[in-house]
Amino acid sequence: MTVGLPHYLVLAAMLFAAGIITVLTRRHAIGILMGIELMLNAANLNLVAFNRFSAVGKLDGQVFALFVIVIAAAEAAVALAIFLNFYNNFATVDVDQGNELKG
Amino acid sequence: MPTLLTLLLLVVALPLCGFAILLALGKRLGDPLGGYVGTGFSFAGFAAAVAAMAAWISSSYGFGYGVGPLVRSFAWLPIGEHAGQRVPGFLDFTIYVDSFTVVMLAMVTLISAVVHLYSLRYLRGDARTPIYFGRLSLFGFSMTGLLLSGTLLQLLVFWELVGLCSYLLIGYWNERRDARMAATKAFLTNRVGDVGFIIGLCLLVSFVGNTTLPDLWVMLSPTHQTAMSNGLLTLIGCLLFCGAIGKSAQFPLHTWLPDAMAGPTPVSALIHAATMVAAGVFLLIRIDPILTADARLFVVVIGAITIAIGSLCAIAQRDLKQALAFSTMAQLGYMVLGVGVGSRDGAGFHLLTHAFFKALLFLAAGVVIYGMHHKSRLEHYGGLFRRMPVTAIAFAIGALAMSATPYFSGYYSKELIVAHAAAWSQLAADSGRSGLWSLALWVPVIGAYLTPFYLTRLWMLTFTGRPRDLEAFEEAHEPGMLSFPLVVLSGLAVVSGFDWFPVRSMVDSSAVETRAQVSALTGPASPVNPLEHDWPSRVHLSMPDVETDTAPTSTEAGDDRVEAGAAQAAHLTHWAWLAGIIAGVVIYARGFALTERLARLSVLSAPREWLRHRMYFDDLYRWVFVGAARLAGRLIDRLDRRVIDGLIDRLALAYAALGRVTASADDLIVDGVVRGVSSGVLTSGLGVGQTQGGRVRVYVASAVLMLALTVIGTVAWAVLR
Amino acid sequence: MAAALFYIFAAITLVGAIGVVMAKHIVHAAVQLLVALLGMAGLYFLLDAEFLAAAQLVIYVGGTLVLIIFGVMLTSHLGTRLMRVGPGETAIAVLTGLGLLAAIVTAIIHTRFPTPPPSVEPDVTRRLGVSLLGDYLVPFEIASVLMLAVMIGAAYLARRRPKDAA
Amino acid sequence: MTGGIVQIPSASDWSAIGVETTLAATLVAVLIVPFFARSQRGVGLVALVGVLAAFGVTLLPASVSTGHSAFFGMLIADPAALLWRQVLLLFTAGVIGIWFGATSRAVPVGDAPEFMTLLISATLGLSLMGATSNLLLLLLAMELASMPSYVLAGFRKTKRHAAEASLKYVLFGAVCTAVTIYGLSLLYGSAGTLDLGHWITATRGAYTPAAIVGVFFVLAGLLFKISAVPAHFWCPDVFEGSHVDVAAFLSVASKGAGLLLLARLWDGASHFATPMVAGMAAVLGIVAVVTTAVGNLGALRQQSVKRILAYSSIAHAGYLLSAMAVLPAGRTSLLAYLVVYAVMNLGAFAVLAGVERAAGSDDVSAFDGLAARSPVAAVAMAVCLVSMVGLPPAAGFLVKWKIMSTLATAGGAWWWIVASVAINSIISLVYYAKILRAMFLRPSTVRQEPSRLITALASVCAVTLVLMLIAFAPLEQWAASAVFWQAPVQTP
Amino acid sequence: MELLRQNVLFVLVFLPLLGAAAVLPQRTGKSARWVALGVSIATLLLAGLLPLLFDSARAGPYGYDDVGGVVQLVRRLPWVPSIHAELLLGVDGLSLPLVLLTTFVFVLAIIASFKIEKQVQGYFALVLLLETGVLGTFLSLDLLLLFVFFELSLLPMYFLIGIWGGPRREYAAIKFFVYTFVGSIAILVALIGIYLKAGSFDLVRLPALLGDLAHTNPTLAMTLFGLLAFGFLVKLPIMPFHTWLPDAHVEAPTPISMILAAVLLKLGGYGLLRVAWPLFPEQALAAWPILAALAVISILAGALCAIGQADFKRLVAYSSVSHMGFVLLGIIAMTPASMAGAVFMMVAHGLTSAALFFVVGIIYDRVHHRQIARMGGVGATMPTYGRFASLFMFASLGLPGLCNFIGEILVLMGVFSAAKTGPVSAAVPAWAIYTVATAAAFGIVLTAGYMLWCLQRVFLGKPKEDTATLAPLDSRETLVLWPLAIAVVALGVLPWTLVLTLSDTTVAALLKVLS
Repeated sequence: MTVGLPHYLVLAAMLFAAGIITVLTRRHAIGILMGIELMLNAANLNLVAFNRFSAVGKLDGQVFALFVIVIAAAEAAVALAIFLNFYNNFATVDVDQGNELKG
Repeated sequence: MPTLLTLLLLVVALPLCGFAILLALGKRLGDPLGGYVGTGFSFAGFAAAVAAMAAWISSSYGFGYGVGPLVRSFAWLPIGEHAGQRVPGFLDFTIYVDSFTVVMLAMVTLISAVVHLYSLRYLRGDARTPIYFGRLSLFGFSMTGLLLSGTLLQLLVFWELVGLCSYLLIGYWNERRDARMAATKAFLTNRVGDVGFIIGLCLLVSFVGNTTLPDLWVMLSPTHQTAMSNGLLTLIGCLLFCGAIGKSAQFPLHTWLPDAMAGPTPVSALIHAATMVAAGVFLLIRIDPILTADARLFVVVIGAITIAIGSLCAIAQRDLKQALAFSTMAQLGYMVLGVGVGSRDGAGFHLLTHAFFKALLFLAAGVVIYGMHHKSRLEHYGGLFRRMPVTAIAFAIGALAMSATPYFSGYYSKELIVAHAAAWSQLAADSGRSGLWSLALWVPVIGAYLTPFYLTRLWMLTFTGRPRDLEAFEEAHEPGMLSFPLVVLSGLAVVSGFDWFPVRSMVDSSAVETRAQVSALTGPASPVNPLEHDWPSRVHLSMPDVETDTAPTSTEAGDDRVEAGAAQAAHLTHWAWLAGIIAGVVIYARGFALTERLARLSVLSAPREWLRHRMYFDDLYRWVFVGAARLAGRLIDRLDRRVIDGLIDRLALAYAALGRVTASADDLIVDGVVRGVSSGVLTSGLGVGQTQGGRVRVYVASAVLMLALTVIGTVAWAVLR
Repeated sequence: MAAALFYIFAAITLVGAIGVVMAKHIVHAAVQLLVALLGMAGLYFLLDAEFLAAAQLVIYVGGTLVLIIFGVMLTSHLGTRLMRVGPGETAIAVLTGLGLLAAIVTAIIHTRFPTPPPSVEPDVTRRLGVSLLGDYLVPFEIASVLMLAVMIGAAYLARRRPKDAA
Repeated sequence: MTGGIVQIPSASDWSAIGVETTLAATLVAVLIVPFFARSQRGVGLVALVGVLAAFGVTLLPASVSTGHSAFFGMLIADPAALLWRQVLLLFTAGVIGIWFGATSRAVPVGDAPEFMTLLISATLGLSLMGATSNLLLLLLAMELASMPSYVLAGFRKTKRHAAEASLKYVLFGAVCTAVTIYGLSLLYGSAGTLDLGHWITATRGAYTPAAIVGVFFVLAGLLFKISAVPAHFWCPDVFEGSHVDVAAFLSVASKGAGLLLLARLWDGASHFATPMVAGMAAVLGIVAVVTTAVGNLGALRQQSVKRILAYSSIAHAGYLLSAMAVLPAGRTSLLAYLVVYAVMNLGAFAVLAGVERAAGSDDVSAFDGLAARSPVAAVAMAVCLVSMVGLPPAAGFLVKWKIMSTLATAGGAWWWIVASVAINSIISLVYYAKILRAMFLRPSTVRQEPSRLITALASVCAVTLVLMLIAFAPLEQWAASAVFWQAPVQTP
Repeated sequence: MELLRQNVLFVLVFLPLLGAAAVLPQRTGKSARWVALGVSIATLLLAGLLPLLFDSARAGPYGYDDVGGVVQLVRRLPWVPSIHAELLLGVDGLSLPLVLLTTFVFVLAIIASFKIEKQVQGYFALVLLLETGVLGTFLSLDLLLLFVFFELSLLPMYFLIGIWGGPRREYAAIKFFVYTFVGSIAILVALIGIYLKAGSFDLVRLPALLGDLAHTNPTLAMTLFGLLAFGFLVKLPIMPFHTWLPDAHVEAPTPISMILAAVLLKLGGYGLLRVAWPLFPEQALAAWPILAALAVISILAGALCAIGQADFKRLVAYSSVSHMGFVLLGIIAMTPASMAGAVFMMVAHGLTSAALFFVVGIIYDRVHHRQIARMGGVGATMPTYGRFASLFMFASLGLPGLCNFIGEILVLMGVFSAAKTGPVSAAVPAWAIYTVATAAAFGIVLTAGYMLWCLQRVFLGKPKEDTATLAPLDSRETLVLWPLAIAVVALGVLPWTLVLTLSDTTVAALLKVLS
């Protein structure tokens, strides 16, 4: 059996699931961010695989993936800055500690 | 004709002017002056009425005495003309004048004038006299307006207005609790009767679309095309009669009249003896043509019961005015019964004579009360003949007239009624009715025995014997200004029964005029005068369930019966009269002495208490109706506040609670569902005690969970499809 | 050969990913993430996306991951080990993840994606560059604005404020 | 379009991006100004001028287009995009006004340029969101809108609440973004194109399972921007934690952009009468109903006006989504409501900003006796709130009416949504009335009154609302004319 | 002249609004008062022109005057063209009496408000705004516009009760607001349904446009009618939707109570006559048993409730519930007399209830409570006042010669004749009509009961401690009482000339629509 599109897609889905689980099981803000990175990578894998197998001719998928990488970096930057700010105010990065706003 | 109409309108307008002036300037006019103004206007009204009467009798315009009534309609509330109302103009303003109206007008204005005059003295020194005379003038306006009314609606309007005046005048001394209670009671009791009147009126409007009197007579007669079933007509008749029950203090709405004596005595004389209370009878006479035999039976029963109650209670009253009030009730019962047994003329005649002698009695009683410093109980009186002879004689004349003493006015009128009652009961016997029907004769006859008895009692206890309250007796006096009206009325109480005096003749003539009017309305082309068989004649006999053409209701047969009845009645009432007077003299010759002794017999004390307490009707009504209304009011109010508002408030609470639960979508979904499911279901026991988790993570979890469920569901659906 | 490579890289990626999920220590997680990202880069090579593979290594591994580790170091002198959730929530999370995975996999299996004949075209990197300044000019510029905004924002937040200004 | 040659953008391409260009220039200007003048308000002024200039650009004839695509299908220039830009820019100008009136003096020295940079770059992203259906640009625009917003939410960085708000916002947002990107990748894969317009016309309403997953994932991201259930959780917390001007900005700009984007996509897709499309409509309807209910019920027990307005914005998202569900018929109502919603929210937030500045609290009790302190502001606030309830004499009544009548026209099960809107209006009355009561029925507790600028801004909003009721026709025509242009299907 | 005819209604409606705008910037309360008074008098004078411009003899169909219909002085301006909503004003015999009543009562209420000291400018601005809302409701012939004005009258009332009210004003204001808002929402939903089916908001043309809805979709028609009727019944109010009324009245300041009772309740009755009935006559017939039961319950239970009240103002408030039952009864009977009676009853009740609330206000100003039990003998300490009060109370209990009697008797006559003629007779068995009518007639006794009992306890007898020394009526109070007294008597004596001649042709036209 040759390795085709479904293989990549399933692998991406697994990564995505891993990302989701990571997000949902972490209280550490940066841990959550890592989960998000996993999800983004899953998307990227999809994009590249689709570009390779089902949308040949143009490089849309790869360009998209490139931008996603950029976005991921940007997001990480913003998120980390915010975590840092949170840490400055709460002295922790446990997101569960941020529960003063509610209702 | 213009003169006549002008005069009639003047009769109505003059008191209104008096009222307006007194209302506007009363305070400035002050005590005697305001009274003079009111009296002046009332005398002017009387003059106009007399002039109108003269004009009427000599009229030659196609209406007038013995010719026909004067009917004038003006559009007042032409509702629904554009909507194609079936009978247009059903809410017209109509003036209907026949001889009866004219003589009533004269009577009312006369007594009103006399009472005004009397009141000037009676109320001297009261700072509020302008108000009093203003209210009296308003009454004069309302009563005369009532008499001129040509439609039942208009009648109702003035009917209520006289009720208002009655309320205002009974409650004139409103600082007295009994006075203001009596006023309210009078108005409310009347309103109960009026509801019947109004319903009847509305039914009439609903079925024939008209309330104008002559039109009604025509339309409701059996041959007319809008004829209604007998049952419905009976119902309408009874309902309209309900109004009269209230206004004329008939059983069961009679309780207000004795209480109404809390008002000033001249007021009692004018309103609660002579005029307003008779308005019920006036109404009955007006609707007499449309009363069916069954309705008449109802009227007879009510009248008879009232005669019995009034006469019996009058015996036991210790208050002069109250006793007279019950006697008024009884006499009104006679009139009502008279209409019932078919003696429209007798009723009208008795109404007029009664007005004179009853006003006389009240005014005489007023002199006594005034002379005795407003003590009205018989215990304080005795031997007053010496102090106030004119009054005593006037009272005696009034009493004799009322007792149906031959050659006094009451004799003629009451005799007429009793004669018809005898004829009616004979008719009942002929058609195989039970003996109970003869009570229609026996009750008036027994009443005719009781009337002289209690009047003698009153006269004896007041004017003879030795004074029981010496202190008051010493100061007792009779001012001349109060005596003058007594003299006038005494004369009328005697003469008004005679044939040459324009009372009986006027009443009789009104029947002829009415007939002429009905003929005119149905038109000469009409083959049959709808009222031909039985009306109008002096005799109007009918019996429930008896076919009109077989029963002896034709004029001749009826006349025969009445002739026979009159003989029988004369026979009975003469003895009753004699027996009553003798019993009165014997029992009360020595004041209360004999009655006190008799009362010790327990057999007699119980009925005496029963009668003295007016047969406990008042207490019954207070318990049942007033109590019930207040209780219901309180209950419904509570219902309103507790239940309905409570429901609303509770809804609001539930709403808020719902808000609280759902508002915290976070709490519910997050801590409830997620944590609840996780800790409760999956790892039972762990979650609850755990430290409260953070929120944003759970937000994410909830959102992802919902998304996941949706996606899983949809994919499953899409794939399976 | 390609299949074998795929499975190797896939295994590396998955191991890294699962490592990230399971890691107890945040730094361990970061290391596992690095493994996963490296595996990904390998997969990109397999998919003829050499430039992307390089970008993955440079930007992701060299930039983002370093940033993350900086973050960890800046904030984690407190306890970092115990920041996990309770077993109940973990179960929910795992179930959610696996449920989603099942749904996605089912969807993928039941989907017939367009399969044009594969054509390997050369010059991927060059063509990428051209399209970034051609078709994708606007996104490219927008991305630059985004970077600017992010830079300013992140700098603003991370900057220490003078005491008196608070 | 082979990859070999770099194509040169034409003039019409540039006209499609005029607003964004202007905003970018403003961005630069804002960054440069501090070098010349260290005035906080100067920076604000520059930003305001820039935003207004961008609005001016929208009024140029060149900006008006019946619909064309630009930059190789990346952008769409059509009346709807223009309408959105105009609303957005005016609204942003209003937000800057709020900033002037309530925030500028409190901003620490040197922070204004950052604030304005972030605000304008977010505006740029939001503006683009309304003008694209390309998956990539769509994503970038969303991110450009989101990331500055994350920072803006925590802009008062020494405040614990602000830090918490931005943390929550960024985490929630990042997860949603990740989900969205994954969804976008699936969409890309299922038709091999990045242009969603093409994608929709190519699929013709029949979606593969993978595409369905993708659609839902993308929808999740859009619902996050719209703050609709289930992605609404962030909204109240972030509003409360961030400053009023930011909250105001998020309430309309962010939400509106999401709505417009969703409307653009859904408008194309809803033309096809397939079970899938019907199911999508049903999903949107359910989301709308639940969102409305959650928003209104959530607001009931709040004491913070900011939170009330946050929940109310969720509720309004629900109303808007109700109209969204019945696209294409609901387009006019949706856009008209969006316009009115922008005005009334701006007015309400302006007064809130003024009150919070004066009283130091956003609690309902801070509004006590506002009518006595500043009758004009109170009346303006009242008009805005009444408009939010959907009562005359404000335009909120007519636009809510339009939504309800549109739904009713659709008939059938949509009547349930009419009922939902009606019932929710009743519920919403309770919490709006709470503010009204505080303003008018309670004695005043503080002395200070909102600044003139705030009062003026709120009054302008109130007057506009009343005028829009009286002269509803122009508004309606504007909304009706704002059609979504659809690229013609290209044969491959 | 033509200019006047074209614009008079718009000017009339918006004149108070302009007045409100003029009142707000006044520097002193005093000038605000006089400006408000001036504006309201100007409005009254302008409204006084209407009977001159209005051709009451024109007997045409229920349509616009350009085709000879009864609706006159019509002016239409475009508003929301896409849904055919217009700024459409016009006047006919239903609205004209109510417009006259409104302008009249507002002048008196503003005079009565001269004592208000708190936030005077705002108060008078709101009162004038309210007047615009009410006049707009009465004069709008576009359903949507009518609804807008209907709602517009809601908010000022909320504030007027809530800011200037008594101790529990917040509760009362919010109760009033929420209650009537729920009703409004019902109306709004109905509005949508009507528009969808008819494609128009033109009230005069809607009956024709909706024509066969009753047959094509009876469920929808019934639902729409139910929603409309509910909305207006709450406003009327009819038991069991009435509980906002006593609270609102008790807490509202005197002039606001006057307006509330005299004018705002009429919005409900007017809505029924103008909207619910013409649009859905068949549904109205189908709902007859329920509506009739509600009307009778309102009449009787309202009166009984009034008997049970210890608070003077609550008593008067409940009397309103009872009287509004007569209005509903008159409307549902659908005969010329009953409809005329309902219209007249609205006007008459407007006068008597305004007067009675003012009477309550006068005594409240002096003794600072409203407990009947602690009053007594007021007639002796304030004779003129006592006389006025008695007049109004007798008017309220339906004494002939005063205005309420005409309304009650016409309604009763109309209901009885409904058993024989008109659409109701065909749909409802006669015994049911007679039962309802008879039960309603007994309301007259109960009305007399509570009014007289109250009169007796408050005005008669010896003065009690609280009422022993009272300041006599001042000139301002007399100025309010006299016009009301004159109107109460005049309408009782000349009901046709003053009111019903205006409404008769319209009622006739409306009845053609209904049957």
